[in-house]
Amino acid sequence: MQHVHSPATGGVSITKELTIQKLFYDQARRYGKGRVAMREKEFGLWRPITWRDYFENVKYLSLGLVRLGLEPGDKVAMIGDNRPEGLWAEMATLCAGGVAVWLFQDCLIDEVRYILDHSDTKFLFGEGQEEVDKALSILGECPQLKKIIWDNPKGMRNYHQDCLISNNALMDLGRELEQAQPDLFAQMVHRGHGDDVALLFYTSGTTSLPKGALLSHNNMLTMGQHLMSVDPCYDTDDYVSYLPFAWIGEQMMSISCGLQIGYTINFPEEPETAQENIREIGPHVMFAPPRMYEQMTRSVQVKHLDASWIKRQFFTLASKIGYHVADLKFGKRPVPLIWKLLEKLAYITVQKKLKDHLGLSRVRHAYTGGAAMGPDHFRFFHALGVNLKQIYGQTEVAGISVVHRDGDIKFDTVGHPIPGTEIKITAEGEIITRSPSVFLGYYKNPEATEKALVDGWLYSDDKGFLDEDGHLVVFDRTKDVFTLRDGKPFSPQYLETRLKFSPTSGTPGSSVIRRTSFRPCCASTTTWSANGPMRRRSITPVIRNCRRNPRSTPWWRNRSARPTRICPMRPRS
Amino acid sequence: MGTAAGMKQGDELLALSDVHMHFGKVAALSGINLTIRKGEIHSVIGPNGAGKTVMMNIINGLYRPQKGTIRFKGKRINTLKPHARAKLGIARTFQKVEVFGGMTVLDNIRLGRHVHYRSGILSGAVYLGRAKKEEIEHRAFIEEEIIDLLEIEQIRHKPVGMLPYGLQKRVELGRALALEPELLILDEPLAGLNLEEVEDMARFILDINEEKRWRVTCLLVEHDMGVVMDLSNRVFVLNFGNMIMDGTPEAVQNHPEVIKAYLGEEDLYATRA
Amino acid sequence: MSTTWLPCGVYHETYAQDHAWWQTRFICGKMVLLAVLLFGVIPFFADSYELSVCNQIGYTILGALGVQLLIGFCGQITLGHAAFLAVGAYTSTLLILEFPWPAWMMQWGLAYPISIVAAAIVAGLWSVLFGLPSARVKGFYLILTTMAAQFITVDFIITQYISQIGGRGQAFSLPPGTIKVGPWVIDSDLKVYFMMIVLVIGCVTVLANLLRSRAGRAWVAIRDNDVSAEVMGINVVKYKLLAFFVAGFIGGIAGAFWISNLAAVSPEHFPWFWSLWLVGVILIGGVGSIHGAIFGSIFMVAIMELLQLAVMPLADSFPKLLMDFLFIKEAAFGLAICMFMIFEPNGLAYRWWQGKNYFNLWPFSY
Amino acid sequence: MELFLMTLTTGIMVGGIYALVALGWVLIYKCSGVLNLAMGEMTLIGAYVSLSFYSMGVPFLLALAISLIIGFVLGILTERIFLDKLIGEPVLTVIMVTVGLSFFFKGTVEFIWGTDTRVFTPPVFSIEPIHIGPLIVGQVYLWSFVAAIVLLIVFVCFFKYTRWGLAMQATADDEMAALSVGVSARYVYAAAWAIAFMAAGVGGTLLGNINGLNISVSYLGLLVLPAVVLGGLNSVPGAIVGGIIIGVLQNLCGTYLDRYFPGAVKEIAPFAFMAIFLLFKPYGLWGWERIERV
Amino acid sequence: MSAENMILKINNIEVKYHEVILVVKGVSIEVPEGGIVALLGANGAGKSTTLKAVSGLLKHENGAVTDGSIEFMGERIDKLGAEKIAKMGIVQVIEGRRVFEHLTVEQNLKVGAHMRKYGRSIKEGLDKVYHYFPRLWEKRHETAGFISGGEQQMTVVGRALMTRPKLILLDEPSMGLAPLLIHEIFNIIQQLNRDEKISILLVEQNAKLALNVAPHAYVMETGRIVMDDSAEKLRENPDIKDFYLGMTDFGRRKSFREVKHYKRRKRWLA
Repeated sequence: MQHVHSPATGGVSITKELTIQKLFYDQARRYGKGRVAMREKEFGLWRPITWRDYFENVKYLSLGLVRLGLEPGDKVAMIGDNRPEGLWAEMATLCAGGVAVWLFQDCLIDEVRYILDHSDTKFLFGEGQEEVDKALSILGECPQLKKIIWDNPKGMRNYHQDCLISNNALMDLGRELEQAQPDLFAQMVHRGHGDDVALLFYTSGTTSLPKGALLSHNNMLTMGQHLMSVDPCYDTDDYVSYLPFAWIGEQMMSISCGLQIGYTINFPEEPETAQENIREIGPHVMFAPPRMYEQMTRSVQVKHLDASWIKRQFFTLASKIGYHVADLKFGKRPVPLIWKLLEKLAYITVQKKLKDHLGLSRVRHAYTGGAAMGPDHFRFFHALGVNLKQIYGQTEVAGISVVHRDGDIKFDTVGHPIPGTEIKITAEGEIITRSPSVFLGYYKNPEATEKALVDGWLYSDDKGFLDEDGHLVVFDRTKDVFTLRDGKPFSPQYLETRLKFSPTSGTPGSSVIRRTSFRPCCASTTTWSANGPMRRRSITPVIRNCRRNPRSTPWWRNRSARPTRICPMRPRS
Repeated sequence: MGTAAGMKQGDELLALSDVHMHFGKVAALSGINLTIRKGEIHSVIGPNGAGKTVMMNIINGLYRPQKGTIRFKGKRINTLKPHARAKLGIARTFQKVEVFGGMTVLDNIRLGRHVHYRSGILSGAVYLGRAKKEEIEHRAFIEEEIIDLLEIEQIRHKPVGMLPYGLQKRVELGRALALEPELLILDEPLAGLNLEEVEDMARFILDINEEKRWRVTCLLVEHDMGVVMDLSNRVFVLNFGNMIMDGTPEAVQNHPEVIKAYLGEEDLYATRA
Repeated sequence: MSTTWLPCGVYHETYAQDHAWWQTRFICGKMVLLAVLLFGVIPFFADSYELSVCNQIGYTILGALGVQLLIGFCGQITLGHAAFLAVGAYTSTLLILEFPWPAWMMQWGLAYPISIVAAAIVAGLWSVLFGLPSARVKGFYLILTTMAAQFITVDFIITQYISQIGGRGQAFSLPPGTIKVGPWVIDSDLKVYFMMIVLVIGCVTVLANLLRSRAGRAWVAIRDNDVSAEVMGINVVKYKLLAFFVAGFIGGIAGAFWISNLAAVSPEHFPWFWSLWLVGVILIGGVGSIHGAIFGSIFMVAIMELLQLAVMPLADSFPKLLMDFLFIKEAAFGLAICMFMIFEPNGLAYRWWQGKNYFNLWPFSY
Repeated sequence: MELFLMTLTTGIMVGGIYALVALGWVLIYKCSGVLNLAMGEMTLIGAYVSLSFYSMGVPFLLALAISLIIGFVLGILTERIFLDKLIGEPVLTVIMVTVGLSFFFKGTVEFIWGTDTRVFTPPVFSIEPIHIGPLIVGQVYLWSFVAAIVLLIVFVCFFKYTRWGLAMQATADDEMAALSVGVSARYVYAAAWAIAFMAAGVGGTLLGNINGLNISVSYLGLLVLPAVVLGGLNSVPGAIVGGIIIGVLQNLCGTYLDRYFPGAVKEIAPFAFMAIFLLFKPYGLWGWERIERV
Repeated sequence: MSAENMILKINNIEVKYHEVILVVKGVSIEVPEGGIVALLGANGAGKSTTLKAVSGLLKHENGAVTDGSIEFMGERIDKLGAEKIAKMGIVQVIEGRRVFEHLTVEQNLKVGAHMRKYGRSIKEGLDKVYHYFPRLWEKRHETAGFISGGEQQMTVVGRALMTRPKLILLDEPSMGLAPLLIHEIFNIIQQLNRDEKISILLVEQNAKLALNVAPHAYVMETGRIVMDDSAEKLRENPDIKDFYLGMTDFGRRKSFREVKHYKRRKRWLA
């Protein structure tokens, strides 16, 4: 049995007494009016929200919830896009001693019903009409649900049900309560304990029903602290929050790390504009699923092919230099002076601008996780000078447990465990973890808890091994690993990931199947790893238009088969 | 904003009485009476060439009727030029989009606010103080009230001429709204749109009619019967310069003459939905 | 305005930032460099001939700005802009020569500056007079009324009547020392140059500001679609006349400025050809952009000077063919314009924009 | 009174020549929407060509015919080389090309034929005037007028009754729609330029016969503008009427107004008159109005 | 559909405007001889561009087919000029009722017959048009710019008919027309298809209408074909129902009053 243990490193003192809301209270007091806590792109501007605004909003929402009858330990659910209001609601819940439950924005109605019912949710924060409609339609089946709070007034003018209340009205209630009891908020914030449940996180169940993981304040905070001790961030940094809050990775960045460090969290205008908005901000820290990085590389490749000759030559040369230097670094070999100069040249002529286009020009650490990523994509970003790292984690450890270290990146591994985390591989090859961030258990599901938590070790249900350098290699979900006739384990996904960058496949994780007709189609057959944010895409065949004339050139040589940006502009006569 | 004091829901906002209009010998309108009440969506339907557009042009002043009076908020406006009527609070969109193709979406909408700008040419020339402040105020209004309502965030800086037709229509609506009109004339806002865009447009029309912020009275000319019947409070049927009837959507749908002249027996083609 | 390409990490938190002209440090740096070039490098390193070429360019820019405003931004095609330059020049000249200036004003050098303002206003009003038909007349028909402005103003009123004032015959000569701004007598190319730079920057700024405010948008709206502009509450006639006024105003400044460069003012300085030339300038520079007026002026003046340079040595060796070379020059010029229009119909400003995009999009093409 | 009648007749007859050139102008405008500012130079070329051949001893009619053929070829060449590539470009650009063309033609003409005034020697038309009733009309004038009238009839018939005539009008109206039903816009434009060049050649030759030929004949190209605008840019009869009115106006002003406003009244009058006229009829006499079915 | 009797074959074309703006990408469409094929899709999806690529009008707008080929009755036409293509028997009815405004209705129709010598055949052509569109007979001497929208649409279709086409490309014939007129025009279109054996490629926003007349339809989104099937099958497709036909899951029509402020999620674009 291999065994790695990293001692916890000191830093921000996180005691068992500290809760997220206490930290929030202190940070908001510390930064006050002078610093921007978050920005939302709204009305064409990056509207700044200072820590003071953040604090006030949370305070009134929180008091409003109390006024509506929230008791410590009650569950409050949130559903909606990434907006400051979502984070406020979550924080308000915690401040009032409640437990926050996040739902995916595109949850199907049955799933919403199951989660709201199972978690005994008392209040639901829905963003707008769509969420309110969903909630209203299941109101009768979730007896615990008392109030639905909405925020976006679009289309809400004809809703007059008693169970509905707007965000603003809720805050007004809060203000009234503050008038009556000015000290209540501070008292509320200071009463919790670090081991109290903060979040109830539902992990996906493609086959079974979702399980609700209970995460304590301490889980979250230690998680953030340990990650930051590996890759420090600063309170002047920018971060863009656009992945669903119902995904633990986003919670980790926005709450665990964001709150501790106090960096600015930026929210895109619309989900569709996220990519563009990221470019505008140019974040210092980034966390995205491999899909997004893969999309970036693909779009770069396509654009490169469509560029003019001179531009192509520059790009080719620069990427050759970049790849060479990156390979030297991967191999931990010294970079000769001449290559350093060339690298500089490549940076000035191409990479600087290219990073700017991708919104990566300020990025210090870029993480990818949730699914495996093809090594070629990995190399691509390093060749560009982007410090991309693989991470491994799951909801049950409140985020991540393993990450690459600077200058020690092997792209088929996920790196070393973060401080405070122990990783072991069982005899069966299963990865197990022990750390202060390991969750408390599954809500109302002792059997599952028993299976997952044994002696403080979390059984991940993932197969993997540690390589000669102590790097963790994740193979696949246990159920997806087949055994070949000679007894060797075989993972289709593992293979597929390594094929991803092959030029013959058009879409990520896709395989080309020839249908009976002449038209080959690409259909995605991958199932995203369970913790991935995009799980909802699973299995649905995605039809991409790869039509072509069967008699023309082989399609991989046919330029038109390449995905290309379709310009929406159309000159009209 | 431009609301006349004392106007309540249901008061007469615009009235055409006995309006005659002819071009040469061709009579386009012969004695039209129409009353639009505040807060209503009043639709005008009729075959092509029935004079609907002429009627719209008369209301906003592009044509002057030979006979009859037009009253807006109780005031006779026959002699006012279109831009003066715009100032009174009549805005419109056109059948074929008439946007300013070379300008960006934002500038198009800014232009709709023209009558609300106060700065003169001199302060514009130095662009300090008033002009600058005003630009910022109006920008905030446009972003908060119009771009947000019409969901055109992604295209605000694009030149309108480059946009697809459906979005151009939306921009045109935004431009008309920026005027903060009391009466909004929508001349075939749905023509050439696909169902998705029609749904959006219907939603916007309802929003601006019902939202407390707007409460704009709409005069809707449209061939899409599904939308007309669903949205309108009243429907006015015009046939070659004459009114067939003016009544509720249900009454219009069952009126034999309307069916004969306009709707046709089969509903098959009447609406896209 | 806010449609400029911004590098990653530059974002706006207020509309004021979003409306600003120069939004990145890079652009500000460029502007500083330009200022250094204009005020620090050119005036001290250029010789008299080069400065006079610069002045010619500046004059063309001032003239072309008005044409650009009318044609490029307001859609009112004008082929008679030289008339307003002439009105400006003559107003200024007449004021300086004929007006009983108090001695102290002369001494303080106020006569010329005041006459420039007066010239601008008179030219503006004169322009409005000929803009009046635009209330009814549109498109090509308007070309004719603007042409009428040219012929009536220059060929008739100025040639036949104005020029007779004071019994000077065809030309007003300007004695040395009459053109005086404050303490400086404008008597060298260098001084003209500085005056030109100040005026050009001033006019460009004013026009650019107008274009991003209420009036400018109304003009563009009229250009793009006058019916819907009217329906949106724009008093179309008023704004058209305003455009004519501003165009005439800047034209008047141009004319009044140009007399500082002349020994005598005569109608030959403002022929119809000059009106056409100005339209050519904005077409070659790019219609509908202030850059266009500037690039076009530089390009056109440069082309003419180059043709001159090319012809002169030839004329030396073939003195008999001197006349013919003039004709060849004319034909070549015409051909050059044709070719330019055919191969570069969007003008230099478009190229400029494309060039910027080329680097902004580097290393891609979109 | 006699003076008036004389002036009037001369005006009408000179107007005939203007009308001819105006016809060519209208043709180009009608078909391709090009506002041709090189018309004067085109006139000049036609006139010089026929003059050259005539001076070489070629009979006048033959010289005219040769000039027509050369005009035809030049017209097609001009269209092919310069204007074909500009289809779909903004009108102003196209106008500017014609301005460039006018410089080019002018420079070329001056280079080939010089700037001195040249006359048709021996005179083609007898200087002996013809007496029609009380009026005395120069033969040149009369022939010009006749030529103008004949061409007018030809043009009107062409537009009304031939498929190419219809196609030309259709192209002017909506080029895209015309293309979609198989009208070749290229042929239409080329034909228009060829015909215009020819008409200008005839006009120039006739005018050269009156006062001799020099570069100032190209001023005719400008005078054509008030004429066509008066008629309404795209109306063939309008061009004729406009041309004649301008001719008359010019002569009347020259005779009666010159003593009150000495100087260039004759040159200015057409433009001043037009500017005022347009205020009342913004689309000329028979111009196509913008059909606004808003 | 077998390959033999296809009158029009669009093979994997790519269309660019001004050499840079890519509008249509990898589009293949086939129209059987004597058939009606509909092309559905959102605004700006590139439907009109596809039609213009076929009729050759694209070149006129600075556009070009940069890849793939278009075959009409076995001959490649993607490099030909518009008038050559028209001569071969393809006529496009451009969207927006583009009549020659200043000509009379009859002159409009005559321009349609431009490719023929004048004479009897024109007379026959006119008679045929007046037979299908009796209303045009009444208006034949009126200036086309002043007749009503419906009559203009008829004029345009009639003008197309005058070219004696084998294939008509119809671009949004129902746009802005009254219900009764739409009915009339579509009846005539079907009649033309039936009686004159004219093949039709129809671009239409009104999907219900299009699927009623066309047995086969293609769906286009952002420059690509995302679906193609028979009309019946398309009518059953839940996405088509939702996005193009406006039906609820129960087959009822949605009321426009109840359109929600939801975010749209298109399954086929996922």
